[in-house]
Amino acid sequence: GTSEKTPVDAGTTAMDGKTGSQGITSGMEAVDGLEANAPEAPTTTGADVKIGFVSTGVLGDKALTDTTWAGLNKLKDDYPDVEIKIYESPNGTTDWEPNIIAASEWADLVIVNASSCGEILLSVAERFPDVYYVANEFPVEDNPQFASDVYTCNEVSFLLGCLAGLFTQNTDIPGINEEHVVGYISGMEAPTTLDYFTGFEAGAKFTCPDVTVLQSWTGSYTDPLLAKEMTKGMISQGADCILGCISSAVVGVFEACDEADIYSFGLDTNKDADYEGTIITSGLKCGDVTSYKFGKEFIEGTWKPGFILMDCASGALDITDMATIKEYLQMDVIDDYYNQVIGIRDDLRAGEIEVPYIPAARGEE
Amino acid sequence: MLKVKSEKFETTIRIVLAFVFSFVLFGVVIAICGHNPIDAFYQLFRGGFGSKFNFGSLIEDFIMILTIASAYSLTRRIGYFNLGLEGSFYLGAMFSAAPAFLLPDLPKIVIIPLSLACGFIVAALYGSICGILKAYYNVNEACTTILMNYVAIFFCDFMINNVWVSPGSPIPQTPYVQENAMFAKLPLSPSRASTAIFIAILVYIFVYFLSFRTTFGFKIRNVATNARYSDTVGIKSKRVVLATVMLSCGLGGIAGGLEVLGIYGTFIQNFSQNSAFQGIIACLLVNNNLALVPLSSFFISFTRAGGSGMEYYTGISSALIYTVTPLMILFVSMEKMFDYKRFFGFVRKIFVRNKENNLKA
Amino acid sequence: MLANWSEILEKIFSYTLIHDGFVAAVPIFYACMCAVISRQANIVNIAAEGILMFGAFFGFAASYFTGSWICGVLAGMVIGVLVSWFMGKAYLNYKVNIFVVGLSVNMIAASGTRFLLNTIFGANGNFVSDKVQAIAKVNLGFLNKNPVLASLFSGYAVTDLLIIPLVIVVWYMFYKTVWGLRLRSVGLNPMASMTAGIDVKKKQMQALLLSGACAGIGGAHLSLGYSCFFIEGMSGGKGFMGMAAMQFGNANPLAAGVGCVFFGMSQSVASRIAPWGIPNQFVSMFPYVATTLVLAITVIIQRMKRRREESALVGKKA
Amino acid sequence: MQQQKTVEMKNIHKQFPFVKAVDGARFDLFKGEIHSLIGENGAGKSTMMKILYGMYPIDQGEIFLNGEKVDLSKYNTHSAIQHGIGMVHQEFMLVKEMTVLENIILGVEPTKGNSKMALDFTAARKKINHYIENYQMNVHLDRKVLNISVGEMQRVEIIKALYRGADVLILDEPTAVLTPQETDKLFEILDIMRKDGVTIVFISHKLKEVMAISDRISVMRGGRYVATVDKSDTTIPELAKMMVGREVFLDGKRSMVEMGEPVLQVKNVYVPSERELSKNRDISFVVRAGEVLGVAGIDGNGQSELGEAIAGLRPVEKGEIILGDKVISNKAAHYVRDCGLAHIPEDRNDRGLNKEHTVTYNLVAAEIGNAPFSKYGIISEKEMRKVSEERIERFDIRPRDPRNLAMGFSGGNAQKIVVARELGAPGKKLLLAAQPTRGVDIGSIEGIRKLIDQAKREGLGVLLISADIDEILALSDRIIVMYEGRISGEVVNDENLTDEKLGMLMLGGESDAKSEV
Ligand SMILES: Nc1ncnc2c1ncn2[C@@H]1O[C@H](COP(=O)(O)OP(=O)(O)OP(=O)(O)O)[C@@H](O)[C@H]1O
Ligand SMILES: Nc1ncnc2c1ncn2[C@@H]1O[C@H](COP(=O)(O)OP(=O)(O)OP(=O)(O)O)[C@@H](O)[C@H]1O
Ligand SMILES: [Mg+2]
Ligand SMILES: [Mg+2]
Repeated sequence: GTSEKTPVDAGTTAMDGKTGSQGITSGMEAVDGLEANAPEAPTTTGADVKIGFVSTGVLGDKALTDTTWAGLNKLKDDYPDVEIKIYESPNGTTDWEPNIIAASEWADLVIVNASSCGEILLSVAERFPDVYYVANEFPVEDNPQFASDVYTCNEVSFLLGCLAGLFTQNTDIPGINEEHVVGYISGMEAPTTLDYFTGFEAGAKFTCPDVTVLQSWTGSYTDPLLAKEMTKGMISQGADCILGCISSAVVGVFEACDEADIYSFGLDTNKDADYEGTIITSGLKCGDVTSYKFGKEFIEGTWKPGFILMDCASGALDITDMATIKEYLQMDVIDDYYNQVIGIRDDLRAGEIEVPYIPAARGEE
Repeated sequence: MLKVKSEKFETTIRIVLAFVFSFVLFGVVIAICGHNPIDAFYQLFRGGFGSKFNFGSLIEDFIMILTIASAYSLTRRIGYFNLGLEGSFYLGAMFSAAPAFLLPDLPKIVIIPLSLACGFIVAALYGSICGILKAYYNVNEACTTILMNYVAIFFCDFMINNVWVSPGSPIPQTPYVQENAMFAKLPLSPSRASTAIFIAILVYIFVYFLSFRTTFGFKIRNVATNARYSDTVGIKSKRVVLATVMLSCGLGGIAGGLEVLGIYGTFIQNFSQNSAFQGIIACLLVNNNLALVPLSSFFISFTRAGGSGMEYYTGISSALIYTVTPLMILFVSMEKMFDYKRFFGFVRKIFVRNKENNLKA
Repeated sequence: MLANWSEILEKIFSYTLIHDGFVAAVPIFYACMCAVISRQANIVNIAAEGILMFGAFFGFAASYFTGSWICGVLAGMVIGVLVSWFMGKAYLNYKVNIFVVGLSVNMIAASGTRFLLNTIFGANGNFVSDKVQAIAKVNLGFLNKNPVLASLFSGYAVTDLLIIPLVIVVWYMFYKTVWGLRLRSVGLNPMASMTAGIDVKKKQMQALLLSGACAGIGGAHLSLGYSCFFIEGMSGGKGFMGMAAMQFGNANPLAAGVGCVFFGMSQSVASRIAPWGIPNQFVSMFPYVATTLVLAITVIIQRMKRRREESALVGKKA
Repeated sequence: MQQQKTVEMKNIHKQFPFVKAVDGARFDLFKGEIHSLIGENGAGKSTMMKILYGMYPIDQGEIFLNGEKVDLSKYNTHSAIQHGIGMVHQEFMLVKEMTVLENIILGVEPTKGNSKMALDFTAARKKINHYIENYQMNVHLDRKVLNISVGEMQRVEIIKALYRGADVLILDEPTAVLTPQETDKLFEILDIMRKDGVTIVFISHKLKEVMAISDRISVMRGGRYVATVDKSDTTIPELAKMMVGREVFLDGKRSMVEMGEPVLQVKNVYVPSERELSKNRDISFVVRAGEVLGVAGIDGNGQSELGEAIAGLRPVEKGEIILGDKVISNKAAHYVRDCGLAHIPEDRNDRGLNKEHTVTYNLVAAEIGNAPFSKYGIISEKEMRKVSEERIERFDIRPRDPRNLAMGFSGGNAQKIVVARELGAPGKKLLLAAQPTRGVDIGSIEGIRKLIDQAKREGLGVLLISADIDEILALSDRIIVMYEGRISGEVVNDENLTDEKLGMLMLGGESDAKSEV
C-alpha cells in the first residue's frame, strides 16, 4: 500500500454526502456524542502525529477500507501536518501481522480494521507499548492502548432482510418469481459475517414468515468470479433477492444478479447507482466518520481508550433512500416498502425490536 | 582442460550480465513510474537489512525458502516438475500443528520432532499420489500436481472449518498450539524469526549429503539421466522416482511445519500465497546447483522482505520486484542471450568500419 | 429438508444447467485449445494460466481505453501471441526447459498484471469501470416466449459462441490438412520430420503462437465476456484445468472439448449444491478431484487395456 | 568410367562438441553407380552423409551437385531433397504412430484441387503404387508403422525417398537388421534401381555385402578420407586393412570347453509385447555352464523380449525361468543380477550406458549398493575409482581416463565399457549378450568376441542373442531360432549347418519359407 493514494471513486463513499447521506450526518452527531468509558489518555499528541492504517483487504472494496481511508484523507486535509499511510493486504491473512508490525514501527496511532485479525493485533500491540491503536469492528476492553468499536451489523442486515422478504413475495416486480427464496453470500463463517446473516434471515422472516434463506460461503473475499458463479448457482435455486456480504468480491454478486434481472443489496457505502435497477438499497456504515473522529481526537489530545458499540440507535448505521430503484421500477409499491422499512428502522432505534445477534461479534462470552 | 575452464568462466560472466540486466530493467521501470531508482534500490536494501524487523522478516522467509528449495532440488534432479510442493506445504503445516494442539503439553524435545514428523508423513503420502501416477502410469506431473494442490488446500480449508475449529476465532484456523511446540524466537523482535532456521539448514545439509554422498543419491542421479539404463543395472527406477517425490514433498511438509511452529503458532486459512513457488524459483535461479541454493534462497528472501520494505517506504508496488525475479530466471536460463563477446565484436566492427570510412573520406 | 431432496435435485439439474455449465466451460475451453495445439507439437505448455491472465488484463485495458470490446479481444490475442513468441524464443532458440519457461511466465503474469493494475489504474486487487465495454451478448429476442429455448440458445457472449467453430477448425486443421499432418509429425517424432524436410522449430513456433492466440482470446473473454471486471489472479486455475482436459482428451480437440464441458458442468453443479449446506470446500474441490480422478482412471484403464493387448496369453495361439 | 559427377564433396570439416567427426574428407558419386562407404565406428561415414543431406552445417568445405557449387549457408534438408537427394537413416526416421501412407507423403503432401491445405490421399496412393509395382516393394499403406516389420520399414523408407524424387539414394547401414533373405531381396531392388539410373550410396560394416553390390568403394578412417577403389580391383582382407590400418582376423576358431550343469532353464515361458509378432509363446530351453547358446532370428521376432524377461526387465505371464537354483522370473533386475546374471543389453546408447555419467560410474553402477563401494548407504568415490581403473586396464578401454564422460566414446569402446561392467564383476554364472557387436567396427568386434569366448572358457553359460548370422555361427555351440515369438528350430553348430538352413528356420521353417518377408 502507498501513502499517496486518494480515496478511490469518492462518489461511492459516504463522505461526499451526495446520496443517501441523511443517516450518516445524524450518525456523525451521534458518534460525537458517544463517550467511551476510558481509563487514561495518551501523551503523544500534537498536529504532527503519524497515523497508520492497516486494512485486511485492499483499497477499492467500496467498503470499510475505502471509507476508513477516506476519513483519514479528510483528516489530512484539515490537519496538513499529519502523516498518514495505508498498509494494504493484497495477500490476505499472511500480510496482516507484518503490516501491523510495520505500521506500529512507524506510526503513533495505528487504525486497524480488525474484525478478522484482532488476536494478532493484540499480540503485536504487546510488543509496542508506546503505540496506540484503534480496532475497528473488534471489541477490546480494559486495554489502555486500545480504542475500539463494533457496528451492530445484524441490525442493518435486518433492514435489508425485511426488504428482501417484501420483494420476494411480489411477483408484479419484474424478475421476482413465485417462490419465496432469498439468498446470502459471504466469504467465510466469521462472527461478523454470521452476524450479518443472522440479521438478514431474521429480517426476511419478519416480513415473509415462510421464506427460505439460502446461504453460500465462497471461502474468499477477493474472488468475484467465484462469487459470481456461486450467485448464479443460488439464482438457479430460485433466489431473487441476494445480499452479498463479501467485500470487494461483491461485484461478482452484482453482475450475476444484473444478468439474471434479479435484486441485490449494497453494503457499507451507497452503491445504489453502481448496477442501476439491480440494487434495492445499500446498508450504510460510517467508517469514515469513525476514523476521522479517532484521528481528530488523537491530534487534539482528547483520544481515550475504550470500547464503543455503534448501533442503529446511535445513527451509525442506516439504509439509503432507495431513490434509484424507485426511479428505475416506477412502481408505487416501492414507496410503500420504503416507508415500511423506515418504520421498522425507527422501531429498532427506539428499541422496540430486538434483532438476534452473534455474541462473539460483540466480544461477549 | 583449459578450454572447459574458460567456457565456465564465460558462462559465469553471462549469468552475471543477466542479473545486471534484470536490475537495470527494474531501475528503468521504476524511473518510468516516476520514482528515483537509486532511492528505490536504497529502500529495497533497507527493507531487507534496515532494522531488526526488516532483517527478521528476511530470515522468516529464508527459513521457508531454503527448506522448499532443498526439497525441490531433489525432484528437479529427476526431471519431475514438482509443483505439488504448495500442497505439501499446506498439509505439512496443518498436520504439524495437529499433534501440537491435540496432545497435552509435552516437553519441547518430544513435541517438536513429533509434530514435524507428522507433517512430513502426511505431506509425503500426499506426494505419493502424483508420484505413483508419474512413475507407474507416466501421467504428466505438471497437470496432476497443480490439480492436487487445489485439492490439498481445499481439504485443509475443510478441516479448519469443520473439524479442527478454533472456537471463537474470526478467521478459520486451528486452535493455537501448546507453548512448548513453538521454536524459540531469535533476538530479532519485533519480527517473528525463530530458531527454526537451524532445522532449515539441517534439511539443506541433509539434501546435499543425500544427493552426492549416498547410494540413494547415486541412484537418483542415474535415474535422472537415464531411467532405462538404471533399470538395466538393477536400480528400481520407478521406486526411486516415487521415493524421491515422497521425500521431496515430505520436506515441503516440514517447511510448512516450520512456518507454523516458528511463526504463527496455528494453521490459518490461506496462510501461504504461492509461497512454495518462491522456493522453486530459488532452485531454478541457480539451475539446480545445490551448492548455490542457500545463496539464491537468501537473495529471494531479500527481494521479498526488501520488496515490502520498498512498498512501505516509497509506494512502489512490491509486485514489481515479484515480476522481476521470474524474469531473472528466464534471463539466467537464456544466458546465451548475453553473449558479450559477440556484442563486443559487433561494436568493434562498427568502430572499425567507421574508422575505415573516415580514412577513405 | 430431507423430504424435498428430490425437488432440490430437480432444481439443481434443471435445463438451465446447460447454459450455465457451457458458459462456465468456455474459459477452460480456450485454455484447453492452447494446451491441445502446443501438445500436438510436443510442447507441454503450462503457461496457459499466465497467458489467460495477460489476455484478461490487456483485453480489459484496451476496452477501457478504446471503449470497444473488439479492440479488447484483439489486444488479448496480440498479447497472447507476443508472450508465446517470447516463450518460443526461450524454449526453441535458447533451450530453456519448457516447464521453467511456463512457470516463469505464469509468475510474471500474476505479479506483472498486479503491478500494471496498480500503476495504470491505481487499483489494488481488482478494478471495475463503466468505461469498459463488455463483449456483446447475442440475444435472440424471438425466443423469449419460451424460457427453455431462451435459456438454451440465447444470451451468450460472442466469444462464448466463437469457441464452437474454433474447436471444429482446430480439429479439421489437425487431421485434414497438410499443416496439421506436419504439426503432428513434429510432435510425434521431430527427427523424422526434420529429415522429411520440415522445419521443426518453425512448426513448433507456429503452434506456440497459435496456442498463445487462443489463450489470449480466452483471457479477454474472462475479463470482458465471462464477467466485466478485472481482478488479480482471475484465471484461478482455469488454465490448468484446460491442461487437464487436454490430457483427458489425449490432445484431440473434440475429446478434450468433452473434458472441458465436464469441468464446466461440475463447476456449475458445485455452485448449485452450495446453498443447500454442503461445505463449500468440498464443493470447490469437486472439479479438481473429479479432474484428477478422471485423469488417473483414464490412464489406468488405458494401461490395463494395453496390458491386455500386449499379453502373450491372448490372440494368436498355437 | 568417365561419366558426369552427380555429387562431389571436397575438403569437408565438421567439429562436434567432443570430437572432430570429419577432418578434411572428400567423396564423389557418378551417375547410376552403387558406391559403398566403409570405415570403423566413428570414422565419420554417417556424419559425411548427413552433411550431404543437409542435416548438419559444416565448418569448412565445398559441395558440388551436378557440377554446380551449392551455397552452404542456405543448404538444408529441404534443399537437399529438392536436389534429388534422399537418405535412409541408420535409425529409421518414421513417425511410429502414423500410417505408412502418411509417413511417405510427409513433407511433400499432395493437396486437393487448388487449395493449399486440404490433403489428397487418393492422389498420393496412386503415385506410391507406381513405385510399389515398379520395384516390387510390398508395403501396407494403411498400417501404422509400429505394426510393421523391420524389413517393411526399410522399404517404406526407400519409397519415401523415391517419392520425393530422389535420384541419389543414401542407405546408412541398411542391412544391419536384415536376414540374409531380406538382404538378397534388398539387393535385387537396388539392382533394378541402378538400372533405372538411380545413384546409390551404401554404408555397411559387412564387407561381403559391400563386395557383392558395389561398383566403387570408398574408405574412411578417423574422419579422414583413405582411398576409393573399384570393386574389381580389391579384396576383402585388403579393405579390412584399409579400414583398420592393420590385419584383422574374424574367423578365429571358437574354443571347445567341457560342458557343466545347466545354469539357465527357461520353461514354457510367455512374455507380453507391444507387437503381436514379438510376444513370446511357450519358450523353453536350457543353457549349460561352458556353453554358448545362440538365439538367431530376424529382429522383432521376440528375441529382445526374451532377453528382457530373463534380465528381470519384463514380466513373465506364464512359465518359469531358473538361474542356477533360483527362480528369477518376475523378479527385479537387481535380484537377478545378484543371482549371477551378466547382461549386455542390446542397445548400448539406451539401456547399456549412462552417457551423461563418467566411465567410473558406468563401470560400477550395477554394484553400487555392495560392500567396497558403499557402507551404510554412503558411497566411497575412492573405491569406485580404484576398481574402475582396474577394469579399464583389463578390458582395454580407450582412452584410459576414468573421469571421461561415456558420451565421448566411440562405438567399440563404449561397448567395451558395458562388457567390462558386466564381466568385471565377480560371481557371475550366466552372460546374456544381446547384439553385442551391433554397429561395432571390425577391430572392436574381434575384441568383444574374444571376451565372450573367454567368458565361456571361464565356465559361464552364455546366451547370445544376435541378428548377425556370422556372429552366431562364429561363437555358438548350439543355436535356437526364433520365429514369431516361438522357437522354430534348434540345431547344433557343426560343419553340416549352412547359412541357408538357418535362414529357412528364421523364416519359420522350410514349409512356409515363401510366406512373408
Ligand atoms: N550429433 C553428434 N554430436 C556429437 N558428436 C557426434 C555426433 N554425431 C557423431 N558424432 C561424432 O562424430 C564421429 C563420427 O560419427 P559418425 O556417426 O559419422 O560415424 P560412423 O562412421 O557413421 O560410425 P558408425 O559406424 O558407428 O555408424 C563419432 O566419433 C562421434 O563421436
Ligand atoms: N549427441 C552426441 N553427443 C556426443 N557424442 C555423440 C552424440 N551422438 C553420438 N555421439 C557419439 O557418436 C558415436 C557414434 O554415434 P552413434 O550414435 O552412431 O553410435 P555408435 O556407438 O557408433 O553406434 P551405431 O553405429 O549403432 O550408431 C558414439 O560413440 C557416441 O559417443
Ligand atoms: Mg420469490
Ligand atoms: Mg554411422
